[in-house]
Amino acid sequence: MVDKTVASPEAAVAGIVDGSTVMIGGFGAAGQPGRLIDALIAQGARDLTVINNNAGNGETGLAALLKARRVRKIICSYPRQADSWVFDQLYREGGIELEVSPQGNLAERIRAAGAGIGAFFTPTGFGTLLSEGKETRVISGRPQVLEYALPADYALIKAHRADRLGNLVYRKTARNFGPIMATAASCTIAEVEELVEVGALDAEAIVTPGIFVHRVLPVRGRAV
Amino acid sequence: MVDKTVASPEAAVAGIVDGSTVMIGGFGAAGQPGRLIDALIAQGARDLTVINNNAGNGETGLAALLKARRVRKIICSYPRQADSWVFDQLYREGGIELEVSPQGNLAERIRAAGAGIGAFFTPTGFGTLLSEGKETRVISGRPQVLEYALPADYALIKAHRADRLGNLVYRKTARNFGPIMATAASCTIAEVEELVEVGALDAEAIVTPGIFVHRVLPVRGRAV
Amino acid sequence: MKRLTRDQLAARVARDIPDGAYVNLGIGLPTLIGNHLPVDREIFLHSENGMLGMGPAPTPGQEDPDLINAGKRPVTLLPGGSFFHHADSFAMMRGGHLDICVLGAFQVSVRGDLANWHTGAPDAIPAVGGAMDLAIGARQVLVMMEHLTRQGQSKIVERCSYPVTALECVDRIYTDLAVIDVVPEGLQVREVIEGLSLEDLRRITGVPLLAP
Amino acid sequence: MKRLTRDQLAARVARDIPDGAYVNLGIGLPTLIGNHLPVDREIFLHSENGMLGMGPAPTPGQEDPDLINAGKRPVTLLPGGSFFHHADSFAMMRGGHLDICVLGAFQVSVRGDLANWHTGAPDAIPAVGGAMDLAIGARQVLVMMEHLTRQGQSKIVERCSYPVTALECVDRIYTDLAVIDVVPEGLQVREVIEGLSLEDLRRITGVPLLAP
Repeated sequence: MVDKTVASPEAAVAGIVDGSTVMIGGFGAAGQPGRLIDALIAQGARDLTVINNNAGNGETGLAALLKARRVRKIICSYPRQADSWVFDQLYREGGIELEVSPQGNLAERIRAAGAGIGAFFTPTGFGTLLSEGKETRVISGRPQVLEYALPADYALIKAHRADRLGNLVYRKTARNFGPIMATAASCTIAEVEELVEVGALDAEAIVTPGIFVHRVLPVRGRAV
Repeated sequence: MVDKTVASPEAAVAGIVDGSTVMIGGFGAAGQPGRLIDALIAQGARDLTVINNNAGNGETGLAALLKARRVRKIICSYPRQADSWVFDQLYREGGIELEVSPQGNLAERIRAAGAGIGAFFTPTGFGTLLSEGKETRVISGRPQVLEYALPADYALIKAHRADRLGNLVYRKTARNFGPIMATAASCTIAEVEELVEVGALDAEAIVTPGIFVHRVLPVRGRAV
Repeated sequence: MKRLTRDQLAARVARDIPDGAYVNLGIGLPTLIGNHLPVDREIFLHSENGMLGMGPAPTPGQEDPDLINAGKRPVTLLPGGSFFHHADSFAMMRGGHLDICVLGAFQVSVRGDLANWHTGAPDAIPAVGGAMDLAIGARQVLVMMEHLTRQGQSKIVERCSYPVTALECVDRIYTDLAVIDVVPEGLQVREVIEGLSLEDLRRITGVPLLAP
Repeated sequence: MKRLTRDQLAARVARDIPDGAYVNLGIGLPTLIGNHLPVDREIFLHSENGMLGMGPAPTPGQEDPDLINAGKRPVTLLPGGSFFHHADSFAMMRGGHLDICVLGAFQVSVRGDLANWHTGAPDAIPAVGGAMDLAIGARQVLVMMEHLTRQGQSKIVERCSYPVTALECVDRIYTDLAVIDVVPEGLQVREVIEGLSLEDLRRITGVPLLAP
């Protein structure tokens, strides 16, 4: 019987090696997989490239991972926030590399990696600092920029409910990057609020089919 | 109050002019908007370019539209079927132009049109007859073909339930092309089995948000 | 002459948003517009983190950390609203489906170039979010800003000195002094606040303005 | 020597599909595999029209016209299955998420080129469906076909004479005579049916075959 649930946060993040590229879900705190990030900090992998919309808030979650100096480079759309002091300091002292991608390009590049699209042309960013040095071309009368797929070794995401097959549903705006990151990583690890029986999730409403999910860490439910 | 429902099939297809590009949802009969196609035949627009996965089955629906000689060109992935005799005859006598696109490229080109992506590179079709004359390039070690977005003037789709705002849910595999075609047309017209009150559809399970839908033709429910 | 207050400016923009419109209100000043939408119109607010049909802030104590807007503040969802993931949300923005977006700005050029994401200061940490996607994607891009910087310089300029967000994207500029359309011929004044003459507006703005 | 029947061939392929695999069975011959999947393994069938967790045909009278497979035949959905739209379904195929696809073929070349969509006849109506997406997208591409054409010619060829579906995509070939892997060195025989010698297989096939 297929069972993707894991018994502990340690088991969830086992095998993540130094130098990995790790997507971390969430938009601010909503959808941020706090337990998985804490487990990753404890696990010790370093020299990571992290893909997230932001660059950490306050001192917990992604910010704590940065503070532990495990992240060599961050790819995001909006690092600077009122409470991004951990990142800000690292950045100013040269302790982290930053790649800023317009938010829609970031999302689309992640989707492209999951969908087998090598690259795509988009009008977003044309004529700006963020497309400097990039290939451009006019398509249907609009100048567009070539952006490449952005895959990862691991995706750490948070969902609302899961079954043992890895099917996932999310909750409200905590959905954000979870469904696309799940498709773009070689190994997708989902922290979920509740584990339910197979068949309990509506086939019409499953957002992430189990094919995209490799490990499920339930906070509540059967496996806890 | 916003109300996208229309009172009749005639009203649903009003304004479709000769020469329009029309997406028609469905995979075979599942998800095919039969009432809208019949109304389009009655409406009389001709010289149409039709985008569908197939090229009609039997003598009804899309096949009837072809038989009425309203279609100048069809863009599809799989025209030839056991019961595609209407298309087959038209094609053999030179009465219709055919563009065959691999099914995944067709779907992705439709999505791209809805998502503001001008073109994308995909490995599908590389080295085959269907990529002859197309731009290619090796990305991440894989040869890929450049495919362009495929927009339309109208999309005729079928859904299961709708509200007056145009929010849609589908039923089982009848979902197929509906959600992506809805995003790719200037005017999306949905034939729906049931009209429900605003708020009756689960916000987590709405597949096509109302922003993509311009007219709703309910077969049952309030507006009938 | 009495400049519009921020709330007056928000109400002025809100007045132009028609019934049935799908609208994204950018972070910062444009968020205020949400408080001034005419109650007799059904207007659908999009939030780029993945929501259509966004409602007002919840009553205190009813905040849900999973239900936030693009500014990461607690909000609500109206009946008929829906949730979707980030790629779908940005497809909605980039694919030309939003009728209107309203953005704040540092500068707008006479051609409608927009600068609103980066001051260009050498020590600034770049952060763009969804600004570039909205600027190229919405059918109408409206800018809402103060006419002058704190130093009294016009934010409507011949050419943006700050790094641009997108080129030739702005359709209309609402400021505390005027409403100005970007048209092929240049900048076309539509309204000037009471007590300010067109000549005064021209002098303050410092770039050619076509008469209403 | 006794060639495998179609059902024996289907059972032979089924034996190699591991527990937990996500699998697409192409239209035609490969569909038979569904009847032979080991009952002690949980195998997830994908249907490109938009379904994961496809079950067997419904009992007569229980057919649902909205629940069909890629061959447009009525099917069922197993518990834990899900529905999705066509772009999501093909993203699943093209993004390398399927462990295995099994495709029929007109020809397979020694390099693993696949021809399965078009006979090349000048009057044929071209129709490709999802064959090219599966051929480039699945992690393992298995071909299931009769070894010889009705005219007795090998379908394993030096170079495809029919229009190809994809280049260098086939990992393993199952025929009614043998199981053959496509490896960097060429074609590597893994199994030959009882009563057929490797030399006979080589003679029938007409291209170099590496010994098991």
